[in-house]
Amino acid sequence: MKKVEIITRTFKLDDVKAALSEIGIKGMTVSEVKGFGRQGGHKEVYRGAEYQVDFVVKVKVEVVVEDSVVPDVIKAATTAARTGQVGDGKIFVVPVEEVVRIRTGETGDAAV
Amino acid sequence: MKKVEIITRTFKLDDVKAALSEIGIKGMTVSEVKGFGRQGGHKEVYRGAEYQVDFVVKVKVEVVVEDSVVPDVIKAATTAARTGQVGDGKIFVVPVEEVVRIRTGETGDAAV
Amino acid sequence: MKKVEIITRTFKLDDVKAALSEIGIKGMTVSEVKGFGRQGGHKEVYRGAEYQVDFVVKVKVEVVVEDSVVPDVIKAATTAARTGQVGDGKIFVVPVEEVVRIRTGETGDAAV
Amino acid sequence: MNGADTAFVLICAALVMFMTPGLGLFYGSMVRSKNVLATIMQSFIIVGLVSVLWAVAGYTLAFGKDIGGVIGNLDFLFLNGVGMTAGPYSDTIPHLAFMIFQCMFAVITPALITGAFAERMKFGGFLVFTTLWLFIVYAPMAHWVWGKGWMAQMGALDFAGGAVVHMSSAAAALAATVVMGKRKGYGRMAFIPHNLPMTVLGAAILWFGWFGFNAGSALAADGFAANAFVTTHLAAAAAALSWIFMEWRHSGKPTTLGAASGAVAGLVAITPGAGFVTAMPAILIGLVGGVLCFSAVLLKGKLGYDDSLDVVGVHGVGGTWGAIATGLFASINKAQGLFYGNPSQLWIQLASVAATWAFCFVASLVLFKLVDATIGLRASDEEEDRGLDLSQHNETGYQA
Amino acid sequence: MNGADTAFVLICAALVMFMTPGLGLFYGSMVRSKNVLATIMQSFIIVGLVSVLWAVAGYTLAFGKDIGGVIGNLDFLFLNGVGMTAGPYSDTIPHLAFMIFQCMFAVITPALITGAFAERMKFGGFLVFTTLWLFIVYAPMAHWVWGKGWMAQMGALDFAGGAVVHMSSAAAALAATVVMGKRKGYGRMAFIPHNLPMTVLGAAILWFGWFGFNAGSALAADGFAANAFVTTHLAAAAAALSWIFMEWRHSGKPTTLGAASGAVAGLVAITPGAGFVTAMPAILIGLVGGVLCFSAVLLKGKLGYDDSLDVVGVHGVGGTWGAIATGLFASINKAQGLFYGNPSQLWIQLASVAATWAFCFVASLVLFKLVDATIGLRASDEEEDRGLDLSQHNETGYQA
Amino acid sequence: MNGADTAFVLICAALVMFMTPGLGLFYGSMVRSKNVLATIMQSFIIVGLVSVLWAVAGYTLAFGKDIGGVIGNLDFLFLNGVGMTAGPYSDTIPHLAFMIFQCMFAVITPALITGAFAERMKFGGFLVFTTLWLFIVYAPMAHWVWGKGWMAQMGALDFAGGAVVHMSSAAAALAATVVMGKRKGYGRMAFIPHNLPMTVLGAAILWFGWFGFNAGSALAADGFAANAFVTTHLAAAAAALSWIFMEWRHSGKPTTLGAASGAVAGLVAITPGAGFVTAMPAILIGLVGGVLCFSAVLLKGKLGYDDSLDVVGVHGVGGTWGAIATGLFASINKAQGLFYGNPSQLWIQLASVAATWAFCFVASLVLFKLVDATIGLRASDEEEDRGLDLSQHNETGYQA
Ligand SMILES: Nc1ncnc2c1ncn2[C@@H]1O[C@H](COP(=O)(O)OP(=O)(O)O)[C@@H](O)[C@H]1O
Ligand SMILES: Nc1ncnc2c1ncn2[C@@H]1O[C@H](COP(=O)(O)OP(=O)(O)O)[C@@H](O)[C@H]1O
Ligand SMILES: Nc1ncnc2c1ncn2[C@@H]1O[C@H](COP(=O)(O)OP(=O)(O)O)[C@@H](O)[C@H]1O
Repeated sequence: MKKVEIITRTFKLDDVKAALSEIGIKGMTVSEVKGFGRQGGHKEVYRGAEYQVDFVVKVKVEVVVEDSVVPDVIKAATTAARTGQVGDGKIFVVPVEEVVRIRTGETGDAAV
Repeated sequence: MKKVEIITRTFKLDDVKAALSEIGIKGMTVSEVKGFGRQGGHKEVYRGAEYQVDFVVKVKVEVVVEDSVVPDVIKAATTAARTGQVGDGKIFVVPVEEVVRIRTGETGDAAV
Repeated sequence: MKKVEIITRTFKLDDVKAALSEIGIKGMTVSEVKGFGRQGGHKEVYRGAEYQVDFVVKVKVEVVVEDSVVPDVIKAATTAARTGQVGDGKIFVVPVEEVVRIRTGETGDAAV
Repeated sequence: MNGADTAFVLICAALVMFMTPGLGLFYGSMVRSKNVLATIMQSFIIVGLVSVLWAVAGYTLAFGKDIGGVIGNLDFLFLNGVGMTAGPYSDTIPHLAFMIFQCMFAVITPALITGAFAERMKFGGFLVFTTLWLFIVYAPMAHWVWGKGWMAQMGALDFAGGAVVHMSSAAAALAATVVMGKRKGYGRMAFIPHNLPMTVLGAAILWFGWFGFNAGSALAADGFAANAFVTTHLAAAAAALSWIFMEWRHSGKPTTLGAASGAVAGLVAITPGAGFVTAMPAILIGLVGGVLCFSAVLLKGKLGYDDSLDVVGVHGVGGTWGAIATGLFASINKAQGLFYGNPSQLWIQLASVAATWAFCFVASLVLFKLVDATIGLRASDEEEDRGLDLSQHNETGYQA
Repeated sequence: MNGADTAFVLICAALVMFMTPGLGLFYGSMVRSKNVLATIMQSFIIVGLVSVLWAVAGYTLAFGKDIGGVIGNLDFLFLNGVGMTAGPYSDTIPHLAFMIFQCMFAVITPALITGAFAERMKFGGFLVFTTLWLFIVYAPMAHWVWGKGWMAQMGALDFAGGAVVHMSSAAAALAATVVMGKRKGYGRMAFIPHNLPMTVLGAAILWFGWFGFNAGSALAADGFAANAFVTTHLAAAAAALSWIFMEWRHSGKPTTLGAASGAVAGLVAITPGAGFVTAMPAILIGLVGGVLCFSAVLLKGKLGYDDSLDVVGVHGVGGTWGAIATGLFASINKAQGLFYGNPSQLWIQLASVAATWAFCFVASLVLFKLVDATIGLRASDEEEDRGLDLSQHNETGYQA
Repeated sequence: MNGADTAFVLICAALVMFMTPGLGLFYGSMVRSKNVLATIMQSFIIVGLVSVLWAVAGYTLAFGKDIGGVIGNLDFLFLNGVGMTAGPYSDTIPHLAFMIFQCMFAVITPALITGAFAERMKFGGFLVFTTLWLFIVYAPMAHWVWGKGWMAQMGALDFAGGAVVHMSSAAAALAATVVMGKRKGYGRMAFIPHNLPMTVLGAAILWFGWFGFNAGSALAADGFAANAFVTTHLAAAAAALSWIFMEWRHSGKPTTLGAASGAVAGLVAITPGAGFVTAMPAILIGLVGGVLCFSAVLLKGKLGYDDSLDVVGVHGVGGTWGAIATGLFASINKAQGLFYGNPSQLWIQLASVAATWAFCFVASLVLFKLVDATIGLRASDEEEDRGLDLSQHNETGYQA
């Protein structure tokens, strides 16, 4: 099992979710994050004091899937999230050694 | 070392924390997430416009522990978080290769 | 590739970011988390009812880097985040099997 | 007819109107965020519901010509005969101005009750209960005290609603906790206000509006009104102080929520006597009011009943203390209390307090049981878990 | 000169002033959080911009001596001759009081329009448009109706601004949606209010201020004002109820946003007739107003134009209904509607409605096109994505 | 005694009362969220604390019979002799109404200071300082200017508190920054307002209440009040505009915070002259006020002192400019400034400005040092890190 972490633009979340659903993904977990990268941030000004804010709001989607599905997930997410502009984000794949469904106690593939 | 990620209902957080404390866990890190899964979402209506909101608020608990403790953590968390209703959530186990305690620079088991 | 997760005090975020930038890190992802640990929490009182709040606000920085850079990242982050008081936080290193840059489709080292 | 009095009462009516949505914000801020809208909604829609009911029949039941000291007749049904010229309750303002000023009191009173059953009430049941309560509890109470009914006849003093507004709603609140039980997890989970800056805003709107409530009750822009304005302000100020000093002693630190709660407690406590006492007794009434209400709120924790937002502790205790204090300190015009040589006033006050609590509690209890048995009062467990905003209204308060 | 009337009108002017920032909060709460400040800012800065423009030239164009029924002359340029003694529009209040009361109406009217182009307007274009619109649309409209212009001469009834305030801004709103098009993602993404407690606060401030708006329009603290106060309150109350009952039927649950929207719809609907109808017709006007405005808002979804915050659905439909209803139900003093034996009033009302919509829509369309062609109206795609708070103002609304 | 004046002054007093919690929201919104309650609390509890102190002894020190131009005697101790009939300061309103109107000024003035030491003050030290400051700085200042003291005798013009309210609080603010030093991390970390919609709400409440502040200072509902109302509004409007135009030039974009800050700056600037100047000079005073205060706030960054929320930049600079402008533009009744042929008025104004700054700065400095040396002013480093909400009050502002 692998965990695929997709970090991308907030307004692409719906598209990514739809693309993943389409390839049969039944569950995922999403969190709001702030990213620092090549995209750069923005300036904010309060009563004349200027602040450079380096962090950009992003969304992180985590999907745990069987190993064999990983390439499909990457493909679907890449396609859905790409705008071609700097700041589209990253995908990271992390190994997962065990999965449990809390409700039933099922483990492994049956649990995702 | 392993990282056990427990994704479950928000109002179960206190119970999970208590269950983990009971088996000797001394630290954990919690974040607010939104989950998509079999549980389904809900409808919201604003001035007659209906929106299907697929994401449900969940909580993610991350605990890094020695390998040997993992089964206990899973058992404790499963028991504490289970309601038996769809949406109880998942547990994922991820390998951790190194741990450092920032304050002391200790590493490995001594650091958690 | 490894993912280094740094959990530390919120007001140390800027210092950690600066330290990582200094050693050539070009991207990272940050989230707000709540930590439970030795540091302990605080009391809150509302109309005479006292609540013990065990969770402390922390920040989690995730950086994916080549294996060889991991020690530098740990060193930089540890130095930047340390206050010496309980609650400075932890660093966890997790293996990453694949990295993709969504914008270009690049993978591996080229993608971070 | 007098322009100054008319201007004054109309503006005061606007101030009192502003209080009810302000109360919604005050209450809504203190629940968990998943219930913020449902809580605010109850106060807000009461402005709609009760105002219409008041115009249709409430006003005439309360202020129609007295029938046996018990209720008003139907002369003013549909505001028939309530016009632009002076009415029976004041020679100097239009009858319509008096009616609408009173309307705002009828609006806020049932809204006060909503604090007791916050976070667990079904919206439908709430609407039905409120409608019944207006006619069966509020209108008679208003009639007895201000509509020349039996309490007025026996000489009970209630300047701006210690009995009519605060004790009546608190008695209903107590009945609600009896009938509805505790919120899920009460005593085990943390019930922490989700937005305290909004609590302060709500309290500020209440304080601001209370000038209309109390000074406006003079129905004239004169020295009497100025005195009520001053006593109102000083009692609120004093109670904010005494509440936080109690907290300081009790748990080591004063709180913002305590200051806001104390101010409201002081405003409640001075309401029945605002026009009858002078400034220094008002400070005393406030100081004692803050201490008593704080203690009552603490006690709730021990008694274990779940009056979510302390309607009984603040409005019940504060209103009762205020009514008694009026019997002690009244000293203006014909109103004279114990300390000004008229012990009988104290007995009258005590009798009116007892009668108000007894009548309002029993009647409210019956109404709650009735609604519970028919369309239902309490949200289901699942609805309570999801939060009332979603389960009753398909909305959420805040979006990231 | 009369002190009571002066006190009343000055306080009412303060209440009306409070409405515009309140409108900013109301509107700002309903956009996505990345646009909250830009939306609030438009209302807030209008208080600054329009007030100064009004003092300089707006007032004299609207209320200077009539020139051919079309516009005021320049006698009052720079408030020349507008002083502490009574002016031509009232014998009982200082001319300055009348001027500043009217100023607050001139302020809120263009602020209402901002709901239509929320989340996509450039700040510079907005300032220029507003300036032009004040002089070219608002000042003439105010003159025609309240400045002894042709609509007044033909006998059109508009107590507090159904045409001058609500239809005019709604017609401009409609023009805005035509010229500016939809927000990015409209119809595909969710546009959900980000802070509904703030919506209720905004609606409460509007309701509170509207007493100044409508009752103050009597320009005297008398029975006429009391009547306008009562009709205002009851119509708002009734419309809040009818809106949520429509929702209940339509999608299964009543909403807090619906209650707030309904109250505003009722306030709009009663505005033209507040001083001409009595209480029971006011309730009816409110009930129908809530139903009509709710239906219009639903319809928008089907027609597919993007009036972000329903200026047309609420102010256009509500204002139009109110103007017609005035022709039906007017019954006070010389104002008599169809149901009181004067069918010609209805025709006059219909004519004034048609003329108002036609003039304001066309003139606004031309102004929007003009500004669009010169300095530009619409934020770039990238600016819209980042949010107007950052792109127009270098700020963000909330920090964790 | 006059009902209209009484109605007007009482409602104005209510408006001014509303300002202080409004100021709490305004200030609280601009700090980091971990300090929001502590900041709001300071303003809120001042309403409690100062009101009681005022009734007990503050009023008589300020408005008791003059002793040598320096202070009032103790005739009105415990409000003895302050009753429902007219007092020595106005024939047309109850003495109690005058007292409570003045009370609200005494309340807001020390609340203004809290902006300077926000995010680092201990609650206990704050209470003690405020108490001392009320009696030792505020009461004398009020006496000198409005209580027939030496500044009044020399003919200084201060309609509604340029010196008494704004310069005095700004001088204390300056003293605070000297004694207490900077916040931890000042200049290195970002200090960004955490809730700007609340800032606008706070500014709106201030603007709304300021009508009571300035127009109410006429103590009568007449043309004089209408003029003060108009000048107040126009100066605020003009300053909101000039502030954002300065920003636009300086950093490329106008901001919402700038509009709100500008409005407050304009309100401050017009306060001393509101009743003495006419509308067009008021616009000028506002325009210049916005520019000067914006520049002063910019300058702070360069001077490097940490006046957290710009009390000196806005109230100090704005109040001083307003006092001088009154000496230039006064033209109503006997008040005549330089441009109306009376250069000596300017000298009087300058003298009163210098005396106010000198006295208030030195006295405040001594009081801060005194409290610092005894019970302590500044929260510990650890308390400042955790935030004052938790460390001073055991509360947190917002829950998810
Ligand atoms: N090395 C990294 N580790 C973790 N997250 C990263 C890393 N590099 C980039 N990110 C995340 O990806 C986001 C996009 O990266 P950025 O460099 O701005 O553009 P792009 O993905 O187009 O190259 C960042 O905002 C950050 O959240
Ligand atoms: N494949 C997955 N990867 C990541 N998170 C998942 C996955 N499947 C489910 N989740 C998380 O678990 C939560 C519960 O899943 P759900 O299917 O609703 O019910 P259950 O856990 O009872 O089967 C989801 O809301 C989501 O946060
Ligand atoms: N075993 C663990 N797993 C995950 N997170 C942990 C663990 N132990 C500690 N943490 C995180 O590290 C933070 C700091 O830990 P704490 O024990 O308070 O102090 P220190 O890091 O100085 O030992 C905690 O708030 C929590 O977020």
